[in-house]
Amino acid sequence: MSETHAEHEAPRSFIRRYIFSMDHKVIGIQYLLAMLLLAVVGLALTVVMRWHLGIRTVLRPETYLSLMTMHASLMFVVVTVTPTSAFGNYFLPLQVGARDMAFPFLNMLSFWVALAAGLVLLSSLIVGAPISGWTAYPPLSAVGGVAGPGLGLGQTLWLVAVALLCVSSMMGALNFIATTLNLRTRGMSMMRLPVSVWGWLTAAVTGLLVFPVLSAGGIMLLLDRLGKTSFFVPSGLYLGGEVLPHQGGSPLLWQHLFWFFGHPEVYIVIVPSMCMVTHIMANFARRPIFGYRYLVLSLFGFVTLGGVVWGHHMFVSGMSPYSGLAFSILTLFVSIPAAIFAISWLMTLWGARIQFRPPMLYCLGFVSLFISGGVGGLFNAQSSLDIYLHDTYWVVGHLHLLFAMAAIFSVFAAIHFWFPKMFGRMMNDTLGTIHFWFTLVGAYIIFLTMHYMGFLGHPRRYAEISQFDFLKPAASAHTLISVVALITAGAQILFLFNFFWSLFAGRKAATNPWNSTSLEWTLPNPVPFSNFERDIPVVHRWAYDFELPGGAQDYEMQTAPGPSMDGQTGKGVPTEKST
Amino acid sequence: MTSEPALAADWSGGKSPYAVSHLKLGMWLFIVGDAFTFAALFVGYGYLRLGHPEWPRPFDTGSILQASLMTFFLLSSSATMAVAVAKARKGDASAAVQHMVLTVIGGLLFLIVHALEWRHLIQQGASLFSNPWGVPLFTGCFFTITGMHMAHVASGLVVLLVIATKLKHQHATADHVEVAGLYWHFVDLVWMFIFPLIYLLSMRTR
Amino acid sequence: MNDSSATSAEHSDSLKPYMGTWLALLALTLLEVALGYVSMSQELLMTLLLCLSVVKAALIMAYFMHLKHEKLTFVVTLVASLLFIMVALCGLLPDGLRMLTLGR
Amino acid sequence: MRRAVAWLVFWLVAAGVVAAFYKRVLWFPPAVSEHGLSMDSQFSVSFLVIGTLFVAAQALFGYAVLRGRGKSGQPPSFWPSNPRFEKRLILAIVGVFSMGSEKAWANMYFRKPSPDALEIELTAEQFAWNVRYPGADGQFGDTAPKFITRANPIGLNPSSRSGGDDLVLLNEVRVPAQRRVRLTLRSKDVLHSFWVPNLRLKQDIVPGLAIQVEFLATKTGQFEIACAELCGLGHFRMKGTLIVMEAQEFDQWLEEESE
Repeated sequence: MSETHAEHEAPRSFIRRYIFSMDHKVIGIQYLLAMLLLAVVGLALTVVMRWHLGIRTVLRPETYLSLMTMHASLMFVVVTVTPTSAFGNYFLPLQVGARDMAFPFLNMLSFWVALAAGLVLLSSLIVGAPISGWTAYPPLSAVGGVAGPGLGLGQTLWLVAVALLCVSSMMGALNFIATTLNLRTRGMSMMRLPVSVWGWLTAAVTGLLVFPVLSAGGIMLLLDRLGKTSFFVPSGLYLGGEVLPHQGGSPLLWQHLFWFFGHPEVYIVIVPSMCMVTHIMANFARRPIFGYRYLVLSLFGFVTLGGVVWGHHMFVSGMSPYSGLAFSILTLFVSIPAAIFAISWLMTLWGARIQFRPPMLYCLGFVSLFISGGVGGLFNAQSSLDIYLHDTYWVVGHLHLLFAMAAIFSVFAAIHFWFPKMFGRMMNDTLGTIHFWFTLVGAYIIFLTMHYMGFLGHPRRYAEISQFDFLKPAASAHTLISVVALITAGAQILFLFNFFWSLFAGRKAATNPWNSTSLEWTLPNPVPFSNFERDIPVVHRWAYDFELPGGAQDYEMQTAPGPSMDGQTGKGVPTEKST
Repeated sequence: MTSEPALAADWSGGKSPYAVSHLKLGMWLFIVGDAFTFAALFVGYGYLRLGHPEWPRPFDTGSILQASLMTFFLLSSSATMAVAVAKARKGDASAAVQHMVLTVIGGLLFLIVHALEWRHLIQQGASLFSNPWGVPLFTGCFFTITGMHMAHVASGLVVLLVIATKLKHQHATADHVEVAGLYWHFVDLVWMFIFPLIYLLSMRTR
Repeated sequence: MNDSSATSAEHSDSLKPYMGTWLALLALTLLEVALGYVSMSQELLMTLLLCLSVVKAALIMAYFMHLKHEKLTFVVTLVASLLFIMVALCGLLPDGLRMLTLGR
Repeated sequence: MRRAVAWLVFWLVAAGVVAAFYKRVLWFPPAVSEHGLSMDSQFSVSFLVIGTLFVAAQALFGYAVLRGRGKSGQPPSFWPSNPRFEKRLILAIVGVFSMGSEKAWANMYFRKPSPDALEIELTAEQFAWNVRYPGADGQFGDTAPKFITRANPIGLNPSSRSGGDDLVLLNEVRVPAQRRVRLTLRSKDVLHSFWVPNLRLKQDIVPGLAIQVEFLATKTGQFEIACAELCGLGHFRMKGTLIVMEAQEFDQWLEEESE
């Protein structure tokens, strides 16, 4: 245990304290700020692309494809990392009652490697970004510049960034798991963990299982590019006026390895998002979470199902149709853990006295988007229907509703909710509410319209639609999307303004402004270097003892002794269940 | 079997539910992750080999003997490492260091024989993208998987040397030795799959 | 973590298990090499070799890596996750055959 | 009052959207293939079930949110959830979907190749479709990448015996109506995807594999072929035309072209 926090003093120098810090709280904020920056870049790319698609054709096709690739890759880094790394880093040790992560040095390394991944990605924008999309399907991505612009150095840099992200995520994942398992304070049994901790743990476990597979694929793709091996490149390709020397590989192998990672990746993003939302929602509904144990079980369901459904991204890829059949049926079963979460949210809200503060609004928006995106998945999951929907704008709309918008809503909720603890000040409610409505309505208009464009059969990744008659009806839809997207993107300035303004001029926050229950709210603002100044508190209950009968206040902190409704004494659900 | 209350008590916080330090837990998690990288490489190899029934089988008895010798070195180094861990646990630092040095020697011998074998193959015309025996992917897979493994062996040697030096100057504990040992055994374990799947299945016998 | 070192120390008094494991691993390796020279179908050979390798891996994990002395829950967690991913990964193998049936 | 109006608007919009789909006002381009019709009916069933689920979930959720408002001081009353009912509901939905959908899937992919199908080979390249008919002998000549030139885009072996009468067209696939057509899909360079919305047919074209798909066009007309898998900078303009002709007309055309 030579590396734990308690043994070293708070560093004095500015650099050790705020730049190369091993303090999980500083690292969490570093993650948050770095990812906000990357997200702004990614959003700026969207603005350019939407301007091009819906308002005036300004880009060359290859430029459009590079921007699209970079948008997806950047956002992919951001959304992968933010829910878990930013908030998990800051609040997981606090919520389990630890003085720091299990491996503070690894934690610091993980951040800097992730930042390096982001910067390498950005640098590929400078040398000419790849046009192969974020999935980087070979042969396009494997044979070098002969296949198109940006596929030389740009694609190599892209792969380096992915490799760095793998390394960073691996380090982060094992840190999170070790911390959650080993560093819980006394009384913090697994069934008393805040759901948010469960979410981060699940994301870490999933990451540990699948990132290595991506790195194996990445190594093979890099060797195909640099060492002229042929893992993913078949014989006899004719490109650029000559026959390529590669022999015997299979492009499908990359797709398999990629999606073996790529699908669980979606859960790495959305599961901690769902769990943070559950945690925050209970706080503003002032209600115990409904069916805590079922939620935990369904998290196991997400991990296991996540590992066996990757093929639903490949129904028309030329994969064996028997595999397609199996993947389709397995995929439909994902609706079960998802439905458990939805039912839990519904039950938690049912009859609750909801406090409509911005964190709660974002949570409600999340649930609505989650349901909309989720039911859309029931179409894609049916292999025969996916023949039509695959690689159309339907998929773009579907993935953005869930993977992008819902996830980003959970990040908004988390920022508003934890801002007082992270920065000691409150964010502005009015600005938050206005931003919420703009973003929610914008998201729905944009991405539901994209679903409609999917019905038209509009393939994704088209730089222009003027070539095809069947895409004529999509032109006005594109314009609508672009206008709304520009407005919605503009509305994000409200959020950024709110964030940075509140950082310096927001109302000073109390220790526990939301009357919340988990351990981080027992700590003063700012949180001291070793988190808990004296002894680490002992935990006596779960984090959701709201509305306790006969109490003076409507909640009990986890540190308060006394009867509880938690998993130790009851069944994780309040006893007055049947009325 | 542990009864349920006892099991629940292990998980109730304030201690490690698995009764392992987080250093050890972290190393095990890393090993599990790294095992998946190799698993994916192996599955990729199997996938490509399935599609090429005419996969080359160039390893003659000389090569197999060489590879067996490499296996012997690696297995023996693993055994000495296990002893080193046991010695370190008993507080016998100098014996532990001695066995770690033996382990390093075993690893070095493995690397040297392996490098000689690579040189031999390269002299015969094998490269990442072509070889004289047929399907070019054969050497692609061979060099990628064994190269990855060699990189692991090499980094393991560095780790062992660092820990041994630290142990000698009493900057490292038995825990560090044990964790370094776990990594070394894992490297050995991967070879237990490389040897049959890459070498023995590509033997020139029939 | 102190109690874990205590439990390991109890079991590390004798070096015999390590020697035994080492000899067993060498013997299994010899068996594998010998199998390589027996004439049989490639599939059967692969199955046999894989089985032997799994036994060897289990020996290394149990004795060299001390899993035998760890708590059962720990062993189950590790082995289950290893098995799960490896079995799941095999789901992509059928497409290797597509290269055979649909290749040109 | 405001709440009532909000509810009314919500239900009207929801009902309108569902009705629009059900009545096929908002719908896909018209289907012109045999399997396309069964796919459309599976879409209808899915829209009905999933649409209901969607509206019900959003409405329940909205109701739960609005109901709690302003009733401070009241103890929570729990709506008794019935896990068994919910589990059965989900399993039933999963069952219905997988059965219906997999039946359509099996009809497409697990059927025996029909012996009298018209053979056409489609070789995709950046960014065009090369279409080949086997000619009078009914056999394709062999090809190899080394023979590819501008005049010989698919690399037809000049010394191939059965290749002499092969008919190679650019970006134009002509097929007869009411006769099964077997497409062999190949690629010269990178991944492409054969996508005809009206046919309800999309199949990725993987270099190194010769993937076959069958379809039966039911209506004559001209339909666009698009590429649905990112294949490079010209992906958006990789356009072909599928021309479905009356069988007689088709035979006549083929004969004329072959001469």
